Amino acid sequence: EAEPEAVPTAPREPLATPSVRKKARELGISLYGIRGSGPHGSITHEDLEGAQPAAAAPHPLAED
Amino acid sequence: MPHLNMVQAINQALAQEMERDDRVVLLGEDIGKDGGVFRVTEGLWERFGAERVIDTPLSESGIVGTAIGMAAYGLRPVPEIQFLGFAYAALDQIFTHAARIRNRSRGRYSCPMVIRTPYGGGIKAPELHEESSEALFCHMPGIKVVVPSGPYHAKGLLLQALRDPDPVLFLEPTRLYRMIREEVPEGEYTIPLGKARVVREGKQVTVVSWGSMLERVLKAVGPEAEVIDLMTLSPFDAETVLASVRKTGRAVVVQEAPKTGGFGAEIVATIAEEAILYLRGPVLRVAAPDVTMPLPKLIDAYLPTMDHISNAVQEVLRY
Amino acid sequence: MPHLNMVQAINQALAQEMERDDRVVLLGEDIGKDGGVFRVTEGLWERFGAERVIDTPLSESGIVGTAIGMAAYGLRPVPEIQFLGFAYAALDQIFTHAARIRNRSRGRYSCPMVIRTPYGGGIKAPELHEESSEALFCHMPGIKVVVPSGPYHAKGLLLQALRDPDPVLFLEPTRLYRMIREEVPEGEYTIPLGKARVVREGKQVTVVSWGSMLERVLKAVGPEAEVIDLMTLSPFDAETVLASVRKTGRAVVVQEAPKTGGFGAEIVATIAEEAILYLRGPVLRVAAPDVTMPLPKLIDAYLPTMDHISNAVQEVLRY
Amino acid sequence: MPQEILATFNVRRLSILDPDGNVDEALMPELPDAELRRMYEMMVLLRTYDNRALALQREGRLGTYPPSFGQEAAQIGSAFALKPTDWVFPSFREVGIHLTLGYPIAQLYQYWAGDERGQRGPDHLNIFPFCVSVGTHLPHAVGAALAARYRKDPVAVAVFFGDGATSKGDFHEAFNMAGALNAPVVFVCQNNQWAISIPVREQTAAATLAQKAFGYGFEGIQVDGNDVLAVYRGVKEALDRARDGGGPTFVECLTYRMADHTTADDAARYRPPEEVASWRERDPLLRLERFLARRGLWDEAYRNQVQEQVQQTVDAGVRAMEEIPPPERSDLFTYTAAAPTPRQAAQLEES
Amino acid sequence: MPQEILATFNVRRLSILDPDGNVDEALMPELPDAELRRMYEMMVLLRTYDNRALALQREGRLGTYPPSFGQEAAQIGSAFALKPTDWVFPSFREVGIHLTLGYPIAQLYQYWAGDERGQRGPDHLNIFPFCVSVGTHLPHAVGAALAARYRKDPVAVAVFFGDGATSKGDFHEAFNMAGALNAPVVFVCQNNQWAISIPVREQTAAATLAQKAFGYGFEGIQVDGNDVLAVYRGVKEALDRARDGGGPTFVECLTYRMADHTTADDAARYRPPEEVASWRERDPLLRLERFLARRGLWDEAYRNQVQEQVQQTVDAGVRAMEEIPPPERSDLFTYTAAAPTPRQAAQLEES
Ligand SMILES: Cc1ncc(C[n+]2csc(CCOP(=O)(O)OP(=O)(O)O)c2C)c(N)n1
Ligand SMILES: Cc1ncc(C[n+]2csc(CCOP(=O)(O)OP(=O)(O)O)c2C)c(N)n1
Ligand SMILES: [Mg+2]
Ligand SMILES: [Mg+2]
Ligand SMILES: [Mg+2]
Repeated sequence: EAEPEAVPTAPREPLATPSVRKKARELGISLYGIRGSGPHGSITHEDLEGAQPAAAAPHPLAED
Repeated sequence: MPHLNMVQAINQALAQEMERDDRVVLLGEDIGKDGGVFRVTEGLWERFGAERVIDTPLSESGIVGTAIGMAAYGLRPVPEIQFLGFAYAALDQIFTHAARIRNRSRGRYSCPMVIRTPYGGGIKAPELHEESSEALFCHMPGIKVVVPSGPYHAKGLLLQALRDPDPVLFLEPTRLYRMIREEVPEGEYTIPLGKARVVREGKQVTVVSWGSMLERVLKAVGPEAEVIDLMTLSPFDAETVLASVRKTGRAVVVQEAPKTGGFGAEIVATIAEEAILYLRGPVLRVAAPDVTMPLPKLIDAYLPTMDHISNAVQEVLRY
Repeated sequence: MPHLNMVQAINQALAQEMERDDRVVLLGEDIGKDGGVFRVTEGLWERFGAERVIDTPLSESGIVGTAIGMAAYGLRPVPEIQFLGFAYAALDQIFTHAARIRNRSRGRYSCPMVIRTPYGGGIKAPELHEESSEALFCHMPGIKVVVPSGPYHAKGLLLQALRDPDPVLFLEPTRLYRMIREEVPEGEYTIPLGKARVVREGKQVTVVSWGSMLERVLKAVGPEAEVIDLMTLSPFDAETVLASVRKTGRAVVVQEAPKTGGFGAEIVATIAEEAILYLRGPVLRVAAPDVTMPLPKLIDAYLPTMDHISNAVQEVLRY
Repeated sequence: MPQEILATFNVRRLSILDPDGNVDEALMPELPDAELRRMYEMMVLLRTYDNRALALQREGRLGTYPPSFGQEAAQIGSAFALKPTDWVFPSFREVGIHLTLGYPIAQLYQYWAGDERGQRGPDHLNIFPFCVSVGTHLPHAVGAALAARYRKDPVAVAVFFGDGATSKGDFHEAFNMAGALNAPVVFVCQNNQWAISIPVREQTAAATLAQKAFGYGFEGIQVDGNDVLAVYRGVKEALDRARDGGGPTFVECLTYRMADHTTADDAARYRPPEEVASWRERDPLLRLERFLARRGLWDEAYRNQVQEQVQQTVDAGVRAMEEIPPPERSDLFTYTAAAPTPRQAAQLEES
Repeated sequence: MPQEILATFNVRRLSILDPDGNVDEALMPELPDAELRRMYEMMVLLRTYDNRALALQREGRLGTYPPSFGQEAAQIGSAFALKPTDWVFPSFREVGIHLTLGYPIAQLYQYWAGDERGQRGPDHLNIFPFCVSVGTHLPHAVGAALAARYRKDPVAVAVFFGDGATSKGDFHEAFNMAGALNAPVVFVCQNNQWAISIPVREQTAAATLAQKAFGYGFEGIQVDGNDVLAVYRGVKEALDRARDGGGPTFVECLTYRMADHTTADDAARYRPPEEVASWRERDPLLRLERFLARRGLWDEAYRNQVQEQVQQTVDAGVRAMEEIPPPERSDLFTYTAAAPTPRQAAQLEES
């Protein structure tokens, strides 16, 4: 079945589904630096559990 | 309650509604004396006469066009197209007229009719006898598309379609005609159009399907899956799908048609628009490949299988 | 390089290919002496004669069906349908035959032809003159669908389509016929089918569109948006779209057609299947509402506007 | 007999009124003087309506418009043959029918101004909306006719279309269905000899359109379409036969499109001015004037009076049209179906 | 002349060979004895092929099959009229044409067994794939005919279809296009009087199908479809005329479908056994046997020899068919287009 593309190069941006990104936003967690344990190295909901809120980064996507 | 197959359930719905409402007339190729090539209209010509069960010349566009005029005049015609693959000739009448007459006349005329046609693959029949092109109709405002997945729902949905004030395409999964028997109440009952049903509840993944694929889905998936039977494709019940996806966080859509541009795309797109923040993984489609539908020798290699379905479910469960 | 509008660019492509390849013949209603109701074939009847620029009876299905026979015999016919809204009558020929003859004959016969037709809204014309039903064709394996968004691409894509070994539906956005002038090389050049182009690079959101909507997109969005012109809808260039979405993490698809079941759904579904891990928020569609296309007085209230487009972009940028 | 003749068909042509205004009394239909004058008045109304439509279009107040110039007799004669209970399925170039039946002029202009609401005819008129997709409405007429018969209503159905429409598959399927099921329908072709730039001799190799009926097992007849009396008689006989259970008839009205196809067309590109000129002499209005004059029913004073009256009617129609407020965005959603879908309802709320 | 006759059309019927095997010598086509015998042999081959198809279907080795029983003369007579360079567009019930032209029997069975590869005919045969969608292939024949004329190839095109097909819009659009553009095409209708359960008298109100041609401005003729000589002559004259620039012709072969519509049908539900029996007496094969016997070209020994020979041919075809390996999943992807799309390529890789 349609397999999400293998990541071509090291991603500039952490891989995560929109629901993980949303939870991270809510928890104030930056996805950077979290090791993803999901498919294709993506960050899962479980991966967020141990992570600490990033005090300085109010919005994880602020780099854009 | 008698156990009926889908052919019998549809026949019963037609007979009951013809009894109840003399506006209902049937027309099509071989539906009269022959009783229809699948025997769906068997006995109706004898019972209601040639004025209400009209054997027509071989002309799909003419059949639908004639039905449109009947509907405008105040009847509730039920044109039969012998196989969906021959309805392509009637698309102009359906798109240009059936779907638009209410709007074009600003409500002065309307087009209450039910176009019935066998559809879908797996019956080992000649070319064009196994098409699954429901998506074409779902893009046209003004026409409803209904697909039953078993005898009980076939009867209730058809009775409702026959009472709908607007045109309905009623697609009868040919593979199921005699495959499934169910308890079907003898009396009248209707099932609302535009509503999906949760066939089986589950927590981890939503599997959306309709028609003949539903039977495969139910065999292929385990208790982790919430299985939804759309029943009406146009307008489809986005709320039921979205509510389920918001709960499970994962979705697989199973269609029999070729993948690209199929109705599954609309379901996935709706999820991506309206429930994306709940998604834990990709939304996958299980579908036929984007190739010309083959003849019987390759039909099993073409149609989505239980393996395809369970593989897709497993794949999204990885997330 | 001369500045041409799209009518002139298409006319030039036809003339050049007819000059180069005597298999190319045109057929359709009013394309000969009259030069076509939009003057797209102007001068070709005088130049190439009535045997190659054939004025036909008023019969869309017959025109396409005749072209299929010509193609099977070895010509490269270019049937014109006067407006896409009248192509519904030819859907049977297109779906049942043009798209399947190669497969049905296992390669013994093929159907290299280009069905040209004006399409899309905004020209204040009578009913059925402004349809945007490209999605219907994109679900049918075996036929390509090409939509240019300006004169330069119209010429290059049409020349390529005329050389394609299989049937191509070439949809000419009527609203653009005389709206845009571009530098168009006099000589031959082709633009490959099946490839999208990045019209404008951007980092924060991918906006996918085609045909006449592209013009509105380019006016509506700012430098944050990466704008993609699909050019070929079937087969569409998923890779270019996905690569962009993987970069931007956001996407909006803009189509002129009614939302439900439009081709935009396929784009969104593909993104949801294959790029979900990169998505920051919902993928939105900008589209016409799911209603019967209106007459001119309401066409502006029906077609997607620049406001709709920029609102959708702003909305996804919130994520 | 090895080379047998199985059947013979004759293509008949009916004409009653000659170009000089003389009638064949044997064929002259029974029409009181007042009706003859009303025919004339309606033909003048149609022409006046058309002229005003062209003017409005030039001023940008109407959209593309297809005038009926030259076809007045073919339309008005047909309309007079109808009973109020009959059903009518027009194409897009028979407003003469609408006018005769009393369809509001304001709504006709409204439609051609691009406003769908013009299509909602008065409830007492059994006239279907204009059909823009050429020839695709013919099966609807057959269906309505079968429905009327099923209901035992004493109704015939008339459907109008051009020469171009005879090439469409729908023409065939409708004709064949009507013949096979013996539907009470009359097919009336306004053969104005052109379908945009395609002359009827390129539209079909058949020398007459009337003969197309033979392939469906019913009668086809050509009438002089510029002769309002022949048209009336031909269509009336056919409608009577239909109401009496005699089945379908095809009436070809041979006439001529004296103007451009529409305001978006330039007929000078494809047809010789001599041809157009030759038909100007056969103007159906002139012919009827001559006839009425011979009967003592027409003189300059009467003509002026009619023209003034008709002008007022048309003026009033235009004024009424211009007073109609423009449609609202919400009108988009009202009639796609009897009830909106949830998604439509949501779309209505948006912007 | 107010009620003029504009034109008169006669529906002609051609028959040469009577049920007792006598011929009208004046109309007898020039055919050497060997050709007459080959006609017979082909008719026996077709019948034998059909019988075997039914047997194979019963055994589950073929899918739904539409036999030609009763239509042997109408098919073989037509096929003999063709030149090798002519193009043929069959429906789904003219395997007699295929057999006569030398289409491999194994591939015919292969197709009816549900294997698309049976449709790829030999390159030297200009025969189009079977067309299952009734009547929709007629325009293709017109297009090929126009292309042949454009190429100045001395080619005529023959297209075959049933009585039911005459009701389709495509029939009309193809006939009209052929007439208007004077295409070198011959329309051959196998009027076997039934379209599944619909008898031809319910299919159309026209008393003959031949007369449908008049509506398109060309000739239509009915031939006795159980008379192989009349069919041959009628179709050959039409093909010759087409090749000579004389335009299209419609040949109606009046015959009878002696069996069920297909193996999925039960004709006893809708037609009286007497009717079928009455046609059994008019069996085209018997008729040709009688004629050949009168000419001294047929006796029991010859018949037995033909039957044996044909049996072997069919047996060999069946064996060859059964030796063909089944198609592979990858075959799904080969011919949708000249080259696969990226998505198709990916789908081919999947499971
Ligand atoms: C199915 C269809 N094809 C093409 C057109 C474009 N078109 C509009 S009118 C017309 C010619 C119609 O000719 P005819 O039937 O003779 O009617 P007339 O315009 O002469 O009244 C054409 C080609 C259309 N409206 N519908
Ligand atoms: C367009 C279309 N409609 C319906 C069918 C189903 N069908 C198959 S054969 C047939 C009857 C065809 O009758 P006819 O043209 O007389 O050919 P015959 O079978 O008698 O050879 C029908 C209705 C079809 N194949 N194609
Ligand atoms: Mg005309
Ligand atoms: Mg038949
Ligand atoms: Mg049976």
